[in-house]
Amino acid sequence: MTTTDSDVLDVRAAAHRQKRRRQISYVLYLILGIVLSLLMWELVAAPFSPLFYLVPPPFDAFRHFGENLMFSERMLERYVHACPDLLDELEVTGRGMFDLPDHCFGYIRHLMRTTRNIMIAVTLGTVFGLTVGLSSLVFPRIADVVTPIAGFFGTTPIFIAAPFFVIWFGIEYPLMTTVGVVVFYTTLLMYFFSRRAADNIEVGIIESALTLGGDRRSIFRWVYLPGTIPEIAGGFRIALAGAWGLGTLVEVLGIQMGGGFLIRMWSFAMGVLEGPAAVVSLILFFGVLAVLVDGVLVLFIRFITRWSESGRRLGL
Amino acid sequence: MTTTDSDVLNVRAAAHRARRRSKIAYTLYLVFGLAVFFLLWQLIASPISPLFYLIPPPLDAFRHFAENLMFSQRMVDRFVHACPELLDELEVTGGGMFDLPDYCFGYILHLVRTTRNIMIAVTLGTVFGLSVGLSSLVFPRIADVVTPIAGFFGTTPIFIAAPFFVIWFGIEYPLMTTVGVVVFYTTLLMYFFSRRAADNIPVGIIESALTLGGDRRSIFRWVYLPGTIPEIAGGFRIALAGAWGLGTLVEVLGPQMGGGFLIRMWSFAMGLLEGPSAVVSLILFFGVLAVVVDGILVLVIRYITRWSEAGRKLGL
Amino acid sequence: MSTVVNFENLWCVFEHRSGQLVHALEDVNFSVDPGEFVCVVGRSGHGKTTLLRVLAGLQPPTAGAVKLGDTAVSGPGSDRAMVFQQDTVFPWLHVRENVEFGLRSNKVPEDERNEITDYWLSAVGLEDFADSWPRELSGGMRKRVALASAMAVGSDVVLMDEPFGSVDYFTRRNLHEVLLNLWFETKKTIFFVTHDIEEALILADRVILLAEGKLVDDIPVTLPRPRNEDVRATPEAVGVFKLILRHLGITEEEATRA
Amino acid sequence: MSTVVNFENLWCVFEHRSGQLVHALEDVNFSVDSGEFVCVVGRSGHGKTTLLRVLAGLQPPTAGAVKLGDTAVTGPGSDRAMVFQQDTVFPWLHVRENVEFGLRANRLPEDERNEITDYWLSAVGLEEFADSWPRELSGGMRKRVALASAMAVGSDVVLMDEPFGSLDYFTRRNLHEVLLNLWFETKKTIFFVTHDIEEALILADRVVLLAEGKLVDDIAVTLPRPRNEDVRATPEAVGIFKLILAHLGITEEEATQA
Repeated sequence: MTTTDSDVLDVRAAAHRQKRRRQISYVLYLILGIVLSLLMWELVAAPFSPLFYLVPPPFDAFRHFGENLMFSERMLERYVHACPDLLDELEVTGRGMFDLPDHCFGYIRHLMRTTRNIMIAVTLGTVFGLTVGLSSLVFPRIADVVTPIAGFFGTTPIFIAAPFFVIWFGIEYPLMTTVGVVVFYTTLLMYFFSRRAADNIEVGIIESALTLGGDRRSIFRWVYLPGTIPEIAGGFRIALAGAWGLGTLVEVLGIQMGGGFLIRMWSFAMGVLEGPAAVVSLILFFGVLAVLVDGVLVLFIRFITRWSESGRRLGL
Repeated sequence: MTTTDSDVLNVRAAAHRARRRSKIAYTLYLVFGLAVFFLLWQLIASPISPLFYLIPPPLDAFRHFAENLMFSQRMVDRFVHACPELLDELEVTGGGMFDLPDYCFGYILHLVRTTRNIMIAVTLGTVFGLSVGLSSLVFPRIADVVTPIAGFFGTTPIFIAAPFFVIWFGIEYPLMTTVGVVVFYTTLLMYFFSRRAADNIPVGIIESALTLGGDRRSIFRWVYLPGTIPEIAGGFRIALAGAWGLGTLVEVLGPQMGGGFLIRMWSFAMGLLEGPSAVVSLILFFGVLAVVVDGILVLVIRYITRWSEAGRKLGL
Repeated sequence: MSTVVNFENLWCVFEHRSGQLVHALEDVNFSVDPGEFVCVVGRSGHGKTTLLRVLAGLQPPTAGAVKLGDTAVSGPGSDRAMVFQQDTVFPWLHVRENVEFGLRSNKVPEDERNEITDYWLSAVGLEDFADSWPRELSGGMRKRVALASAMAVGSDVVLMDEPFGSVDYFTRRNLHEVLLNLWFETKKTIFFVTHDIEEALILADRVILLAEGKLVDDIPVTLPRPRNEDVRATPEAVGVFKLILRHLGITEEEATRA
Repeated sequence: MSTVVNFENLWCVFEHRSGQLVHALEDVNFSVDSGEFVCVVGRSGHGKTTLLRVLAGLQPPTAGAVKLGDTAVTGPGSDRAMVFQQDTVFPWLHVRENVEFGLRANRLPEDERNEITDYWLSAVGLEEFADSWPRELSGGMRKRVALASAMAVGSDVVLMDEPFGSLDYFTRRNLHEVLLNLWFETKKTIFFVTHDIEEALILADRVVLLAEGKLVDDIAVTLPRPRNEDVRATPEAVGIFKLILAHLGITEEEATQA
């Protein structure tokens, strides 16, 4: 016997070591990646870079954001505020813009407004899309009519169409703000995802439900509804992720309030030292917000799809 | 015997009938869908609609496009042309803008330029993305470094990031036109798709290749390269579909030429009878072009993935 | 417990994608008494599954009919619950909810539903796993869930389409035992489709042989139960085995194309 | 006949996600002579596949070694080609290119490669399907392609991991014949993993029994060939069958958990 028990007992230690080593190397590489990204940013923003005037150093961006979040002197100088309702009230009593509270001039109210609009729009779009998509499972006639129309626009054309709608509404019809575009886009996406999710349920499972006496109602309640959740949840993540960009974009193009409006305003102030820092910090804010919300969403999805091995792992 | 042979022979006829009927029904529903779409459009564009001034009737849009495609008097009126190089040449011999050939004032050159830019950008991005993605299969060290960085940005953040880059570059840095943004976006997308395609090759197939004596080179050539094609092709479709929107969007925001620039120019001419027609027809042009190119792509993909049942059917 | 299942001049013809007509079933006639354990044996693509699907009501026949008593089958229903080859346990429902599905569909009141569910969960030995997710169970245990669901819904006729094809040999032997016990107890009529002759010899009262869609033989299996290895090595068993093989056996031509 | 494969004090221990240690292989010792047909039999999860994967070099052992002659296995190679349970035929290569893969990887000149490929394609009866896509073939034919690929690469030892588990009973019998013919001709050493005792009795010279990772028995199968139904019904065959069952059989406790 060349094998000793200690060899075997070492397996656990070795496996642990290896797992830890893999985790450490992943974290190391991740840190390396982030450091590289920041370093490149710093380099691009350095005085010898041709983009010196366009890209602020990372720290400037963070500082700018911190300084202007709750109250921005520069907004006050430009007579830009985020409290039209409050101003109306003030004017009744004979006072003016400079009597507005500080937070009306901070970024915070604009950013909150954009976030709220996007949330409302995504919720509405999801409700519309799922209503049509799921009810078409129970009443196939709906699918007969909707699917060819949707098929004419197709999944691919949605990707194509979405930015065009931004161009169209954003420029031609500024009243149709964030909410309109995002609702449209989310509705289409969620319709397709709910249909696809239902199609991906195995035929055998439906047939099994049929031979167990399942009728339209019980199959909808116990098969389609729970079975489509993982894919619908994945679609919702994609819709929400896209909504941040789309919603802000619409504001850049037209609206007089919100995070996108701030970006547009500061981009006109380009050449001024603060301009690029403001734009970059605002873009970063939405990026980080989107990643955070997505992270929370993943945790939630993982909980509601805990019946599924892959759902548990990926939240998709 | 209650069964006659004619019952059985009728099966073929019945199957044919059923198939023809479902085809006819599909076409009917499609036509119905299109009719509803145009009817809605016509309604929205009619004098009773609140959007009357914003949306032209479909026919007006088509007519406007045809009239301005090769030569547009309105472009001459606005001193807008698409032949700066030719003008430079003319000025040497003392000629001016009005000596330019007719097509310089037509939409056609702008549209061709946008299409060319998008094609070049997508090609470049695909080459970059696939180079990194596929070479990381042969040299895992590349993946070790690139994947965590890419993972930091993540698949979801790409959807988020793409429109922000448009905002950023499009406004801050007009020189970074169509090509830059689309290359960036396509590169990231194709990197992810090539990695994912490789991950989706069943482990058993790789192991089988190993026990048959496969080395790094032969496995790359005979397993990874052909095996990843369907998914990479699907990713390319998504990238290209997105590129139409992104590329045009950048032009709306910055450059002085191309289809997006035309859209911006006409949207300033809003209120004029022609403005909405022009914008709508240009958007439609890119939409139709994207669908046609995608259709051709599907045919090509179907050919190169004819080994795969699903590939043959879907082109994905 | 008294329904006789009648297959009357059953034809089932499909058109293949190539335009060729495929006779999945050709004039099949036989009837099954209540409580019989019938194994339908044949090669892949020779009509076994089609026969079961027509009986389940998942597939309309081209001509002829399947009758339960005097009523022709016109669609799926809980009087003919089916256990499938693939894993059809709903992964998003707990084991208990899976077994309850058919009862809920039939609007059985909650008390009764709980009682029936408990009974069948313990009958297949899963009382401890009632609140597990299917993914936490082994393949064999998921088959037990499917079996319990089909039994719980209370049909007199249970259809099984190669239900144990994908599980381990030893687990399969085990499930045979579970199934036979349930059958002894309930005396339900069971249609069991398989291509495994050994499995048919262990289970069946009667073997229906299909070849190219035709019923080629109807063999009573009178071997004593339990059908252990010794019983299956008796001349009688080997005789049945060889008879089946001869009917379905591999011809020279096919041997080069399997 | 000389010893070609030696399993020496082979241990293979994994850590389960739960943190528990799984002894997939525990001190396995045996050696196999050149040209032997060895069936490795055991229940799912009792180490059969791990044994084969260690031999293939796809899985490093925790302790001990597998030696070919005097050389310990350190990684996969074409001297130990493997046929897998799942469908590992490359779907994107024509049948001919599939069989050629190993030869290309070993950089054989084109003439020789074509000759060898033609030989093995006709040996498995697929000469007419050389230019087909795998998707145009049946499951059994795709297994023939995998078999031809493994044979063509010229290894002396061929590993088979439940290769026919997913096939129809009759196709399986057919492929047994094809495999046995190839084996008679080439006298390669074959390791065949299966949980089907009948299959082991049809194929093996020798059955290696694994239970919970331990080698519990090593049974010589001296039944005359061809092993038809009559041979398998002889007391000797039934004896081996029961011996295997007794070693691996289902205990009371397991019966409720399958």
